[in-house]
Amino acid sequence: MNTLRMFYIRWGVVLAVAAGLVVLTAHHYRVHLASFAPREVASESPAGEIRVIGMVQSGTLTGDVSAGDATFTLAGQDASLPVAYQGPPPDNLREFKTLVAIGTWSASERVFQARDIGIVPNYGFVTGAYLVGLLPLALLLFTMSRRVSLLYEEMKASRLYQED
Amino acid sequence: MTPFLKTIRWILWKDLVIELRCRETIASMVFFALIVILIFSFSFSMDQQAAHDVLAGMIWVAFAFTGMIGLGKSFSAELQNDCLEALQMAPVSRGTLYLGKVAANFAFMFVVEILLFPMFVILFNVDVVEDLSLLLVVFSLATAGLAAVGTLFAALTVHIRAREVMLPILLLPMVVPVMIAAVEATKGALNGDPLSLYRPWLELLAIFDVVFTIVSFWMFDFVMDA
Amino acid sequence: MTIHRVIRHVQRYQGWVGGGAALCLTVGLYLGLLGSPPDYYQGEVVRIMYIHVPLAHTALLGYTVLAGGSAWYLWKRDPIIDNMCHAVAALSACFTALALLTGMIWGKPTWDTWWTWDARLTSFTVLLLILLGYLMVRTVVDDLDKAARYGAVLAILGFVDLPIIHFSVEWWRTLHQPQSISMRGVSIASGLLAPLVVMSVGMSLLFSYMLMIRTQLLYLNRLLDAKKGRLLHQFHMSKADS
Amino acid sequence: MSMTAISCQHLGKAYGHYQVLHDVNLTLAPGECFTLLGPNGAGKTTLLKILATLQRPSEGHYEMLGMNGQTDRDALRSHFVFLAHSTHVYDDLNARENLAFALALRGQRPTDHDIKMALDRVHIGAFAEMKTRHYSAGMKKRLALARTMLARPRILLLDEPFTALDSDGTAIMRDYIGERLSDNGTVIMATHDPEQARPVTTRAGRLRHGTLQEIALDSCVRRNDGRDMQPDDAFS
Repeated sequence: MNTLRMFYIRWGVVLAVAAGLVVLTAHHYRVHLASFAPREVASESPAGEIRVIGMVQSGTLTGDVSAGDATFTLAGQDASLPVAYQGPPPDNLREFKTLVAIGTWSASERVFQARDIGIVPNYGFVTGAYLVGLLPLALLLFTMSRRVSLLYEEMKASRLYQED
Repeated sequence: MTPFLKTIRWILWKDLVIELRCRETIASMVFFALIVILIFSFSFSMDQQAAHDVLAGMIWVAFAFTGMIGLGKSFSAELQNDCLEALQMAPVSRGTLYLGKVAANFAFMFVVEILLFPMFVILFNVDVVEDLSLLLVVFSLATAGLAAVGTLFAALTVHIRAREVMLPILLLPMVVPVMIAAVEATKGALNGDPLSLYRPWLELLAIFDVVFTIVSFWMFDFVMDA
Repeated sequence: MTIHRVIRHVQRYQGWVGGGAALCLTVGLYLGLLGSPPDYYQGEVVRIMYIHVPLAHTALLGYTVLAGGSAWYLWKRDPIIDNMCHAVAALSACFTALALLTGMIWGKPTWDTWWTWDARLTSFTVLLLILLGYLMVRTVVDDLDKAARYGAVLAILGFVDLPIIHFSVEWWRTLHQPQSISMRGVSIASGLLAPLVVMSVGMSLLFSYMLMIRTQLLYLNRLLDAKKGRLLHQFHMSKADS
Repeated sequence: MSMTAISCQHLGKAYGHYQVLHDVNLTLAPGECFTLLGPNGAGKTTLLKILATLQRPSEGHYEMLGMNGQTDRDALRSHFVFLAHSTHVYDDLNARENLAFALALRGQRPTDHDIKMALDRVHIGAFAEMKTRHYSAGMKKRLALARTMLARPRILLLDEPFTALDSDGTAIMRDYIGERLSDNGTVIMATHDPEQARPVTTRAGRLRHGTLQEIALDSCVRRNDGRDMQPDDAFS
């Protein structure tokens, strides 16, 4: 079997798997972790569990935060959204804090029912780190393997080396 | 005296005699250090207090770089008439040659340090009233560390291209602990802190010296011997 | 012409190692990116850990292999071991640099700074400098045998130095900046542990696979060189006979 | 004592691409002087450097006085002197100091009288206190010879021993070689001037492109028919 052809087949498989992983991840984050701005929620009224990013408006935080029961207003760029939170006592809930509220939008009551509060995800850094970490390794490995295959070809061509 | 010590003494004697005749190495080290001091004084326009704070750091930057000059010369001087070959063929263990060269390098660096320290004190108007003997201990321990690793690396770089550049590139990362400990201990000694405050740094220097003298003593075999 | 025994073994087993690496990394990436929960404090950013920590571990592992291989070379003087050491050094330098870079990217959202002279970062930087020095020596020395010896000596000295460097930097840090920025240990819940372990194993396997490839590369280069030298010699001899 | 002073088996040396020595075999008994001839770049100096433990052969092994050249180096080194092309003298030491230092490294402690005798024998006694920086090339060579005399080695490795020497110096060098030989010493001498080496040579060989061929001694004289001898065609 041609060494070089084997090499390209191997790397084709690797690329396919990598592409699959990328697509899967992108899909996952789009479906499960996509977040809305308060304006979008008010205008589009998406169904099901969604994530909303905004800043807790000052003076709107009422209720008992340490007991996990609070209401506040989440401000976006040009709209705000009333939120009722009920769940485990959150760490990050305070005024002027940008956060993610996870829950459902009840269009009838015009209130977002949050069941969890998370900190703002920073996908840019994560993506950057994975690309910086993996791409150079892949490129290095690719050039090295290609060179080795070429060297074996050269040796076979010059009949310096017979394969078993 | 055992043959081992005799050989070390002869190598030291040879280097010292040549140095006394030409005064090449020590003179170039001192002049270089003076220029470093000059540039320091331009780069940081300092009052007395500021000078006092960064004095230890400046001292060791100057010492490290002048030391580099001395170390580089110690083996490149052996290249005239291929004297290094004669050393390589000498029927003594490589470790003996190593210790002889370490002794010579230590002597040069230490003499230069003793000459330079008063200049630092005078030119930067620093009051030093504290016990100077402790400072000498710090200097000798740190210089021993630099000489122990530096001699090995000087022998290693002497035959390669661009040796003047390669020696600091290889040596400086290795002696990071020496530089840190030397600066901290010098600072302590200059401030007149109680010994207990910077004693751990002295211990670190001593450990470094012992470990690297032993390791380099073994490794010199592979550097010098084909 | 025969191929060295070690290279034959490498040829036989490299497929398994490479396959294992690919499998572990795929599973690890899936677990790390999709299958694990975000951290309570750091949120999604914690996922950088699954790439950063394995890279750093592997770099250290590589340096250990380099020091061991160097000692072995000085003992046996077998050029194939030297090929292996040379390959390890280049790969370790690569892994160290990537570990530093991913660490910086992780540092920005968590510590709000790209760089801090923290003990671990500083010792990794010194490690990278030592490895680069090693590689430079290998490129500037023309005589292969000399390059191998000098490199081995450097690697062993650096290996002895590494703990001392780490210790002294750590000490110096605690003296000057008492924990202004501390590396808060991420509470490793089982959900976070699984991808970390799988990725670490995968990275080590990937390192081994790359090492096998690179050792072959250096060996084959040298083999072809030697063959060319022999042809040159034969050419001279035939001229001498005629 | 074994009857072989030097024995090389299948010595080879390659510098990366280039094979400098190839399968060199040589056995010398005490009292023999082997003259190595060959054009520039034939590998003469490389062979001597390998024997002088300055380089490691890439193939094969060798023994001197029954000691392995790769494993017993430290013991071996006290039994030979390599008089190399460069003179191994420190320019900033005078002749006396140079001798004292070089011999101290060999564990020898010559008296002032010994040193004076040796310097007188190579006719530079008058310059004993002068820095060798001011010496001419020939004088440095003589100093190196004086060092060799004091060291009294059982094996002499000589690389171009006659270059830089005048006729007087050549005679001293030849005398000394003869003296070593009659004292059961062994000499290997690399030169491209067979005429000067001939009087002391007992065996001769020719290196060409790294391969050693032993040649008959007579051929040294036979080709000496008055015309200039080119090193390269000396024995072809």
